[in-house]
Amino acid sequence: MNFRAADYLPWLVIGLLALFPLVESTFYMQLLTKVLIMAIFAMSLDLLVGYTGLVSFGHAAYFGLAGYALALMAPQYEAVSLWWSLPAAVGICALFALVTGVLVLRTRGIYFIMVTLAFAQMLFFIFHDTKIGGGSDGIYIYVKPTMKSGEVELANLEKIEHFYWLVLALMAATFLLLRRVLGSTFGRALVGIKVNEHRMRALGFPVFRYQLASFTLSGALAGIAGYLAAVQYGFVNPEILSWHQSGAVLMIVILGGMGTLYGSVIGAFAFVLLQEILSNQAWFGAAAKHWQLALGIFIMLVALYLPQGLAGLLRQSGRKAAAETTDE
Amino acid sequence: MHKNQKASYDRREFLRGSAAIAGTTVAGVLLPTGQVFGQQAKLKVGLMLPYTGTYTQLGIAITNGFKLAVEERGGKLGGREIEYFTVDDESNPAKAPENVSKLVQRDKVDVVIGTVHSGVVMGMAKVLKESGTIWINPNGGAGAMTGAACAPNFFRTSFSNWQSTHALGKVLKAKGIKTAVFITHKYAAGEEMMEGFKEGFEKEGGKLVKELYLPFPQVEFQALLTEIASIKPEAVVCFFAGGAAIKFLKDYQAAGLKGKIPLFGSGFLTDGVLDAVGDAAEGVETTLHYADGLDTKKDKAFRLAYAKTFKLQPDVYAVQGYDAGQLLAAGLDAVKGNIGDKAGVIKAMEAAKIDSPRGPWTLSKSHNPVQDMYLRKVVGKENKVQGVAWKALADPARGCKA
Amino acid sequence: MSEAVSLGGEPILRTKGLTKQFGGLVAVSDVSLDLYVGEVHVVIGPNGAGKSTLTNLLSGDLPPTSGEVRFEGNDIAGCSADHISRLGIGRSYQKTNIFLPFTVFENCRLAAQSRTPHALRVFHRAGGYAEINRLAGEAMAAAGLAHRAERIAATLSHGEQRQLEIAMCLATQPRLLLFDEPLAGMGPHESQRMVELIKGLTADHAIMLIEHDMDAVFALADRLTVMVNGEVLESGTPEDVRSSPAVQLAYLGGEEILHD
Amino acid sequence: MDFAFFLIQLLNGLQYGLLLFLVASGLTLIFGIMGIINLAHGSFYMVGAYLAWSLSAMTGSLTAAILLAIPLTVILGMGLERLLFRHLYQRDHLYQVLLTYGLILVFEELRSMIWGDDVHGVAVPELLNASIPLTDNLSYPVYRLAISGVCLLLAAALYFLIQKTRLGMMIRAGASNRDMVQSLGIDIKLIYTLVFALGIALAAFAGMINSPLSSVFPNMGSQVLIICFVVVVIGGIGSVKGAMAASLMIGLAETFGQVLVPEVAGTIVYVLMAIVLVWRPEGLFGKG
Repeated sequence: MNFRAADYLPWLVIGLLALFPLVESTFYMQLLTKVLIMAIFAMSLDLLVGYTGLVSFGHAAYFGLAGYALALMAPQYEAVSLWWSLPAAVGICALFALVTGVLVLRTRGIYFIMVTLAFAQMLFFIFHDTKIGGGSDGIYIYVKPTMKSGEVELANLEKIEHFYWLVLALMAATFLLLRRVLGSTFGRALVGIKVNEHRMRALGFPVFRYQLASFTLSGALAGIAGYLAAVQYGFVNPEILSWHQSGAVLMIVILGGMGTLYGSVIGAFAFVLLQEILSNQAWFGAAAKHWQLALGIFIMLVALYLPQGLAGLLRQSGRKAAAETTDE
Repeated sequence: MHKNQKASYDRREFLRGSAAIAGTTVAGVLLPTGQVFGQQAKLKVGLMLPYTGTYTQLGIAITNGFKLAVEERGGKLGGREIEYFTVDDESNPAKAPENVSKLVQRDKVDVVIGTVHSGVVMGMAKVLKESGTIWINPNGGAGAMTGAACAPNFFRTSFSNWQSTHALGKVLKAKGIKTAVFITHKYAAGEEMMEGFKEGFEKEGGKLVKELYLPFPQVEFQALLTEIASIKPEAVVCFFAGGAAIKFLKDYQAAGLKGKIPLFGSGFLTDGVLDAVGDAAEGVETTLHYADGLDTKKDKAFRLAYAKTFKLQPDVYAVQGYDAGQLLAAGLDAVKGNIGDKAGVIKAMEAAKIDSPRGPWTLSKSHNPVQDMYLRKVVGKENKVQGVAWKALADPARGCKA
Repeated sequence: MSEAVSLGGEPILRTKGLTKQFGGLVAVSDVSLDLYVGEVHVVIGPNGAGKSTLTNLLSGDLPPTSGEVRFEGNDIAGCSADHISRLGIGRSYQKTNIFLPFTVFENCRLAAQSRTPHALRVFHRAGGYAEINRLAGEAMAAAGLAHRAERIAATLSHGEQRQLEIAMCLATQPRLLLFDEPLAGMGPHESQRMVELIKGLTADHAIMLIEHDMDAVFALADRLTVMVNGEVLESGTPEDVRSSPAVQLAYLGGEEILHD
Repeated sequence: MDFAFFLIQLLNGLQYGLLLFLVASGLTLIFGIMGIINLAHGSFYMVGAYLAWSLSAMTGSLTAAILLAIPLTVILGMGLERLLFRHLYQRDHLYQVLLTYGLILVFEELRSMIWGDDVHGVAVPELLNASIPLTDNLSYPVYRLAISGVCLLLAAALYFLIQKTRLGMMIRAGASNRDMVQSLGIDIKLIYTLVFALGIALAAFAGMINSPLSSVFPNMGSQVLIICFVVVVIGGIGSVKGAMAASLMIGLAETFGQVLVPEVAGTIVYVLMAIVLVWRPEGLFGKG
């Protein structure tokens, strides 16, 4: 079997995506930007769900927190520098994940799912009910962050193609970072914990510390996505840390195929584009009004019949093809 | 633009055309089909309104009102036929920038009409300020749109939140009421309505003894009603709309407060909910820029035409949508349909005097209606007009520098 | 840590008055025993005698209610399982406890990694540590699984899976091994192989073994402890135990456990 | 706040708590006995409310509507269990979360197609449409008291069902050891179907009797859902007793929170939940 091609595939995809602004107009570039941001978000969750065996149902908390961090750090009508605001937002998320992680990691199974949800809801209501972040109305980020080196502007994020490239670069970086991390002894230990936590403990691994590290890293990466999402539309409101958002990203991870990383990217494409297509009145006319019905049924079908997600489907067909060639 | 890209764009545009037709069928109007590629290009109007969710009926009423105004002009504005592009905003502020981008960037509309939800309005403001597209807001009363965030291309044909409660101060004073409690949901619209009332009431020497807030969209009022009973104010003033309004009116009655402490509110409290609340709203007094039984010639004609076309009774939202059409017509007529002359359109719209079913109104410097606020009282299933509470009330437009 | 601990010297592990209660039930009651390097100490007793609970107390899977556990002189009672493992105590479970979806090598590699974690070197490939790979390889070889290195653990036979669990223990370089019924569910041939394997480990490990298979017990035991109802009934050399009247009366006499 | 009003607020809190209990009890049963996370639980609450509204509009009586609607929801529950949930018992919780998340969307859209997106009021039954004066300007609706009474009755009935009946014994056994129950020749599948239908019917029934108070509106289910999860987790998964304690706790916390510290009222219950879980990760009455 020749799987060398698989090593180059990510680079090929990233390269093709980088060329996209040369051929397409603004709207679809924005849509693709959204897909890439969701891909980062989903990969961060995949680290927890697919590799550490922790099903978080409150991952939007970190996504939203980074968005709010940017909105609150940015003076209303002045640009902030990306160089410090992005690390600061991500740092805040990491810190929050570290603190909540210490608490939520005391629980397991259903309780873990519910407790992560509870912490996200807590944050939701803090932003929803108090004036800190503009209450339920949210706040606007009127000016996008700057990327300057000295006096030289490296990229102008007001231009959507520049922003698109930034997001693409960060998506690629997240992918490569996670691939590296998961291939390390740390990553192997995480998977070991997912497969058999008890054994890991008996082998002498401080399981809690590994889980906490994974939880923190995951929160930080979700922060990158949240920061970018806030920049893209220049607006944050409590909706971005609602449980619907947590549900959506979980859906992306599973749809794509958890525990594969690239599955999260596939899932983000499928999910965002599916939403876009189903709600397109040009294609579905009046039925588009009820697009969520089709989405709901689709989600249920995935849960029932596609537990390995689209990545699993790909692998299966890949295996089939491989089997056929060896048969000949 | 590349050549092949142009071709694909045209196909999309064509698809959009059929979408618009499908959309209008839903709304109950049938536009003449065909002629997608006319001699003079059609004017592209983007409707960004809620077509699903709690505010669906409002979105439909506004759409109907707007289309009625266009139909009355032979289906044309400034001599140009109209092509509609619709986006359902789902009343979701988080999706607002994205949704409005669909109209502005993907569909390249000339004018944007929308929307109901104040939060979504602010999301639109963000994008439309950058694009400079002419925007007429037929409902959402967010003060900042014609305040701190105002822009030359922003217009509103409805009200500002501040306006809808400001006149109540005078009303209460006239009834000899000196203390009041204000209760609403905790969000910008609620707070702006509270501010509007407080300012008006205190100017008249009244005292707002307590502001009560409930997280949006909760509707468990019992604890706060008990609180009101223990404070014993001379009046209760509130802002709730839709489902929350129904629930509040019923709970207020059930708690025995109705008849003991008079209830006032912004007009949305009793608009479109009277069938559902039964007698719980009877006698409640509100202020709004529209009312039942205005009995003007314009209003009668409008109501008749609307009922005939859509087999529905019009409401304040239909009026606001209708006036959005009228305002746009005034702007386009002045430049003979040449939307490219944006400055000309804006100038004509600024100067327009709209002959509205609610009574004539003009625009303030910040492009918000300067209009009469009516005092209405619920009698049976109607918001009967009691008189004008404030003649030609203008929003203070705080923070607007444009 | 002292390497001087050896046969006849200080015990590597000593418990005093070790007790575990679950609510009102006393599972392990006032157990005192010593384990020495170079010795296989077998604990026998009927089901529910508290043998597995005792193992769990030693390995840190359960915290004791009272009593003392000294390992190489340090009190480890109530320490967490991972901490105790890192001190040098390895254990196997009654029910095979391995990483089923991983290869045999990866099972052992992970076990070896626990000694040299490199947790912070997240950019270095896990397979690239010669020391870890060597330990894993040696453990596989010692457990007789070198030829199975690339097999997925789930596809191994039951006996091989139990061997693998022992290999994983070895990869953590323990000085004390706790084996909870390593022969459970094995055929005669597999059992024989396991007995040989354990025998080979006695020289440089202290081993505590829980076992029902009496042939294996007498083939391996240097010291024998009989537990009944959570208490130690008798403890000593196999001969001493065999001749103990109390044991004969209560346990060995009428019951057929011995011939299980 | 003087003492009289303190007592009234206490009453408000308890009444709200009892209603929460009604919805949450079904959730905790399904959770605890079948090990299923049912995010769509709130949707059944909504379905109950809409059924109450549409059937009472048809029959002219809320009581008749409720009597008609209960069998419908039981059938719905049994049907869904057979068609969907049965496939998920052995699967990871993840897929349950996913399936029921999809189910929420489906229910919301079906509701929109069948009943539309309007807000509707439901009339209080004539017999209970009165108020008891408490102070010179405040009275307490009889209907609220009646609901509290019904909630208490149902709680007692549930307790009796689970602790004292043969079915309850089988349910408890099924919760602790599925295989054992099956080997005893008890049809565990049937028990699961019954428990699921019961849980669904409880949620729907809560929606029905609360419809005159809450009115009927789109997305009403998701508001209830999350708070019910908090109740279940604080109380301990599967514990009806715990659900009762947690419901009352939350009812009181929200009521007094709204009056005393309105700024953080929404956050209080979640802080409460965090505290409980740090102290007892398995909930107040959960089995560790």
